[in-house]
Amino acid sequence: MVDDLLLISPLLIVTVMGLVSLLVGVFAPAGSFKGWLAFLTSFGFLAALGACYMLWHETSAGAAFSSQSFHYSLTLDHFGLALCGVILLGALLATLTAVHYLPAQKSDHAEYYALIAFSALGMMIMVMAADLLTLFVALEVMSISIYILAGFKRDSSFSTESAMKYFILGSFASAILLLGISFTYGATGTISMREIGLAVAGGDAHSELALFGMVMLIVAFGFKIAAAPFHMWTPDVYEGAPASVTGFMAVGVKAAGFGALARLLLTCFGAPEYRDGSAVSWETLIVILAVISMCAGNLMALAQKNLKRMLAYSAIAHTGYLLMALLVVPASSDGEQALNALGGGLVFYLLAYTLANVAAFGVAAAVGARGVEDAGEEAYAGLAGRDPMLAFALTIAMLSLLGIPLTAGFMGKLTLFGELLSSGGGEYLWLVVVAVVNSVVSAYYYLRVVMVAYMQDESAEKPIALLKSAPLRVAVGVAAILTLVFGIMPNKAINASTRAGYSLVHTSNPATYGARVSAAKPAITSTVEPKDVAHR
Amino acid sequence: MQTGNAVESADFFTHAELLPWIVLLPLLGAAINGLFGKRMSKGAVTFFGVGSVVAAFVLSCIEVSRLAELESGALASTLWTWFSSFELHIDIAFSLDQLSAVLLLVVTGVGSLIHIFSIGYMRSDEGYWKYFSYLNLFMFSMLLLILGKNLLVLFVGWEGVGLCSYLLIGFWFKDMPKAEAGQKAFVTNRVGDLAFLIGAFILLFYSQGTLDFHELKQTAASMHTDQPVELTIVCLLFLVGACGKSAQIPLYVWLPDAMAGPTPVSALIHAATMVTAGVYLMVRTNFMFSASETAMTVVAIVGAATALMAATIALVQNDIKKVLAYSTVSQIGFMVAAVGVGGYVAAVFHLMTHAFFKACLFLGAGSVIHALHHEQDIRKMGALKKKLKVTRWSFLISCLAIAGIPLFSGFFSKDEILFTAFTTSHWGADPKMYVFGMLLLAAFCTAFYMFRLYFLTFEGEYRGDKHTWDHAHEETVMNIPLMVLGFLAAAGGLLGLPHFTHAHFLHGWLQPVLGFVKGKAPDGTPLEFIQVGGENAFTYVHDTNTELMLMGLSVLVAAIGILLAWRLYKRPASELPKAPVDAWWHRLLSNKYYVDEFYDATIVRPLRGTANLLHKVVDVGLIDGLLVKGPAKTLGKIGDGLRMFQNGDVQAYATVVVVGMAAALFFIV
Amino acid sequence: MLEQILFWLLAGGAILTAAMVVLPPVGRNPLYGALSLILSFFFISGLYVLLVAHVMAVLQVLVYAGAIMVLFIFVIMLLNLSDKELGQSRKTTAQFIGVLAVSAIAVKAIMVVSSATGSKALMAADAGFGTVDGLADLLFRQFLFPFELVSILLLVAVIGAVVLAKRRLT
Amino acid sequence: MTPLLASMSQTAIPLSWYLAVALILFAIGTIGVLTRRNALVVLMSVEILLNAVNLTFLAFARHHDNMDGHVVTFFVIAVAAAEAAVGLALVLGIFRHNRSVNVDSMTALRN
Repeated sequence: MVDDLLLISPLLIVTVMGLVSLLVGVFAPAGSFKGWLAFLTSFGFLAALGACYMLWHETSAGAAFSSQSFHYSLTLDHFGLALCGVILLGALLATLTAVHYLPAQKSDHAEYYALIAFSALGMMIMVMAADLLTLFVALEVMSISIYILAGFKRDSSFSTESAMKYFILGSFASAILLLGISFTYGATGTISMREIGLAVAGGDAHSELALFGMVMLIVAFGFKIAAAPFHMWTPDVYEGAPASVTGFMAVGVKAAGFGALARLLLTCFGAPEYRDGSAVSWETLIVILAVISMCAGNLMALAQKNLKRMLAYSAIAHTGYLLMALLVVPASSDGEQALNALGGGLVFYLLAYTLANVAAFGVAAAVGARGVEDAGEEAYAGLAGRDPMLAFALTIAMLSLLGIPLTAGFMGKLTLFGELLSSGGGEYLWLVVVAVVNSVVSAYYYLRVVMVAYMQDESAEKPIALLKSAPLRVAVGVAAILTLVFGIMPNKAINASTRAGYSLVHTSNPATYGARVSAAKPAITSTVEPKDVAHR
Repeated sequence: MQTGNAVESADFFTHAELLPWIVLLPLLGAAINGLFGKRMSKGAVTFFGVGSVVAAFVLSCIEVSRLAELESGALASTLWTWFSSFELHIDIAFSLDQLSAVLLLVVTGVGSLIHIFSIGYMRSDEGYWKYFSYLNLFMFSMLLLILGKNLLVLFVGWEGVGLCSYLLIGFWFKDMPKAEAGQKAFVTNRVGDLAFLIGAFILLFYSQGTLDFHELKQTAASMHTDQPVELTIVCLLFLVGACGKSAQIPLYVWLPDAMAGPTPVSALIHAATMVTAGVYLMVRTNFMFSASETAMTVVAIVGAATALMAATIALVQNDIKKVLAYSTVSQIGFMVAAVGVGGYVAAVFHLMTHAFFKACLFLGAGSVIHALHHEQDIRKMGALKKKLKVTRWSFLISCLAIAGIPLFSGFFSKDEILFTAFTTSHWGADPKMYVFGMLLLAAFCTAFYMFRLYFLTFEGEYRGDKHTWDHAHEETVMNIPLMVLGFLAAAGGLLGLPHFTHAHFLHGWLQPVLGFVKGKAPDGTPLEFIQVGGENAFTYVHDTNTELMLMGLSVLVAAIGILLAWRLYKRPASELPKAPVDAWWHRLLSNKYYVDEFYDATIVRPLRGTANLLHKVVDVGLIDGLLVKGPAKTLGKIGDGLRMFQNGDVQAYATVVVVGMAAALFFIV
Repeated sequence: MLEQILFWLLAGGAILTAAMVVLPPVGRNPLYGALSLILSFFFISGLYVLLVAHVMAVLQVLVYAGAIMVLFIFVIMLLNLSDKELGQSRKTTAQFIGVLAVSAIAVKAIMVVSSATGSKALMAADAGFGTVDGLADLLFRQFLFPFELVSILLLVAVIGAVVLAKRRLT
Repeated sequence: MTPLLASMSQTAIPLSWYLAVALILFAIGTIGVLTRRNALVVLMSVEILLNAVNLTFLAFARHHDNMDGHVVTFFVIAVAAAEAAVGLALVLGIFRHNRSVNVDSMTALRN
């Protein structure tokens, strides 16, 4: 039992941090402990990151859960751990951003930190979930926490409205997700992902019913990851929510949604006839969603004047790029073949995306903390003169999102597109071309922000007071520096992502996963070592 | 497949420790000035900004002399593995071979001079530190581009110089049109980069995971036999990339607009270094171009057409920098055409001499503009030879060089291009003659418009206002670079004396990279041919008589051009010929063949129109009008213009989700 | 026969009362809608009984009808909306298209499920099916982890209600 | 098990009938979400959706003779309670700002 708890230690640490925050919030006198609380929570996230790091080294890439207690519900593999790392990083930086932002917004309540912790918990479980029920509950933990965080600025009608919109559409999407789970359950008689995969691959499932469920699941996750045409909530919610929350929402929800969607599709519907069979295939659907998302996101972003709203459309465009990563992972993977093309691009791209967005929203928080958040881009005019460091970080973030070399974003795109080309035998060359053309178009709106920050003079009549916050600067600075580091020396991170991709291929393949046995017996540990993917 | 190459690479390359420092020093300078420059004195900013580049030049000289001592191979230095996973292995690595050595010396040398010139030109500017920081950042990117051992490092530099040129054009000024010029430059460049990237991806697909230039030679050889079509596609995509960076048809439109930046920047980026990056790329991958006849043909035609077109536009421009800008486009067209006819050495030679005389011309223009308080219209200049002596002489020397007057550098390099185009065995006689003819005509135009510029600026009488004239003067710190560049513009041609002298130094120097082998044809005439491509190798014949005849022809053409300009423009102000503004040809030329308008009509406006249509139809129309307000109000709503996609109605959003879901369901199930 | 009659009564009742929530005449006043919804929940719990899901039927009445709907009615009473604040219902093309798409999906789904499961009647349930024993066994063994997780979820909901609904602290 | 309940479990009603009822309920709920302007009614429509899904889960559970569906239903009820609490709190928040719970009033965020 102790072993089991060790295996979920990142989850436990985050949960405990959330509970401690709540208790401190209740018993501490108003306004006295909030700063400490943020550091305590950050420390918790750091500890959880450390736990993830240790587990990473303890886990062989192909290992399933090697103990009894939770093996039905969780899959502990490198893929899940890597995404947990990304999520925790996002949560950590979002927490630091909030330390002085919340007081400036007059919303300094201890519950903020608890909710960040709990939503991070939900996200982490989402990417580890091994059955659809756990996945659903984790998704609800995440979503409900985020709904509340979006409306955290109670005094702002924008914030409340964004929360309400997110809530209505989100709970509708949850219902669609449930219907999808239900149809999948109906087609296969089980809610364990692996058994669904076996039934689907073995032809035991009713295919129309399973396909119906599959489409519903894709729609529901498409909503969470903001894939067009299920993206409509994104701009309104991103704009209305407090900037520190939006930053976390943009990166965490996306990482969790993509992680869960990738695992779900590959484990449950990895069988060739569901994947890239003639007409019925999720690959086709993903390709369509990817193209619509990147085109719609980029086109709409061109017209935006508000940084947060622009980043929302940018998030939609990046969903399009990220969806391409799902096409990379090979349908059947036995050892060598899998090495040619893995889903490592997904993990690395999410990492790059997380860092850039945290930096960008951090700057948005600093600029908007004094209540001009809803103003347009003129609020950023002359930022370079007012605060060169923030302007520099914003520039790095924009260049990374744009995909300029020597930033992590460039390496992310390179990995992603390179993998896609080498996996499909050139089949998806056209998609890569579409994506590259889109990233060229995106230069317009990303660079405009940089230009406004550097070129224009600050508007004279409305001088904006920047938020002076050391933790925020640390968060933004760390994100910007890491963006550069992962752009200049990305090899280790890319290798780790490749390992993560490998483990996803391995654990999601019913045949290589190691038999999942009936309730009475303990699970069998699968300890297939992968070939060292890092070196040729 | 990696191991064989790796062993060979290890043998081929000699380790060089100083190489990374050549690249890193300017980066260091940029970082110091960028981070602390605001608080440092101008002297300190100058020290780091200029010193780092000069130091890089010194290091370059040391390394190039080491390279010269090597018996074979090249210098290389690997910093760290950038990227190594599944099929791909890419290092952050630099290499210095004979080709990059030429560019390295040109870039660091001319770069140093322009940095020194900038001390004077930018002295009174409040953004002094920012300027040097960007300029150093540019040098860093350019050096990455030149020294990159593989295509990806080159691409980093490639993107970097584009970004820096954007920064230098756009950040400098507080008004929007100039910023938009920067954006136009950047986006046009991005179109080229896009083609380059796609080409690199295709190449990667066939090269088994390497992008190292040394190893790509095998790829090119195998693709020549197995995938000739793909090879041609890659070459053409690289050509588009080069067109973006080197301002060739159809992507040249950004360069004249880029003149909005400070003049030393125009000299450095838009004349001497960045714009030649496309030529460098094609020469660097010469083994691929040589193996694809189609690609070569397209390259030659693009180059020659650009050379002629830009030269004709330059005939009627009145802004001193615009003339030089179109002249640059035209001269790079010469280089590209040289690549297209297989004259890689000629291309590199002209690239070098052009860097000298064009940098000198731009700096001279800068000196004039500086002296006249930012007056750029040559109609308001004249007689400046009395005030700006050093400028005048260096400008005159450069004009003679670019016009192709014997013994000046441009004469030798331009002549070699013409000679190569005339004698190449690469294609049949007819198309070859078109290329040759276009280049010759362009050479005539060049001589004419350059001397028109010279006479209007420095001779005749002064046509501007008196006050400015009284204050016009030169500065020493700006004169030194002018003198050095003027000397180089005059003497640079000695590196490549005509072939009949058998003293073409550059030819021998570049031989290890460009793979020329000297030999004799069956009938005894000396040949030179390129190895790559086996039976596709092409020759050009050395015939002293032909060479001398061509020289005579081009001197004649240049002389006529100069004399014509002299007759027309060396006159008092009242007798200057009136521009025939109503003539159709004048309108065509002064409107630059309406290319900007053409792009506006075919690309920019449709794109903007699509975006607006999306707003009007999808946003306002479909969602707001059709879906929410009911069809009756739709039409009235469309006029509202920029009301956008999202109308804030959460239930309309939900409807989109449901409709999307229905579409997906009916599509899949 | 008895089952069939029961089924039709319960199913018809559930659909009718649910429709009354959504259709304007009754649902226009949210209070009537809520009452109608409670009725619908009772009918649905009857269907649960037919499906041999007795525990769920009980929970349905206890939690849904007993707790959740009471919360709804609380809020409705608290807001005490006047007729004017209820707003006019309006027809838009969006609604029309949405209803069309929903109907299409529903028809398609019904076709799929009927072809998937046929008209074959359900087999007799095993002994122990639907009992508290069976449910508890699953909940505390196989689904222990999500069970624990749901406690976090409820905690989050409590926090959320407090954070969002209470008046300013300071 | 009482005889009455036992006789009920011998039902002769096909699975698809239950599913059809559930899907009709789901459609009704969706229409409610899409068309009703009162945020409270929209929330109630979401409850209908969840009930419809529960019905399908129980029907499938009965079909497969496998109680996983019951467990899911159990959790869905818990989740519904949580969602209702948060949703109603948000409605109160919206009412505080707008003096209305009308969906139409929530259009401050738009392009």
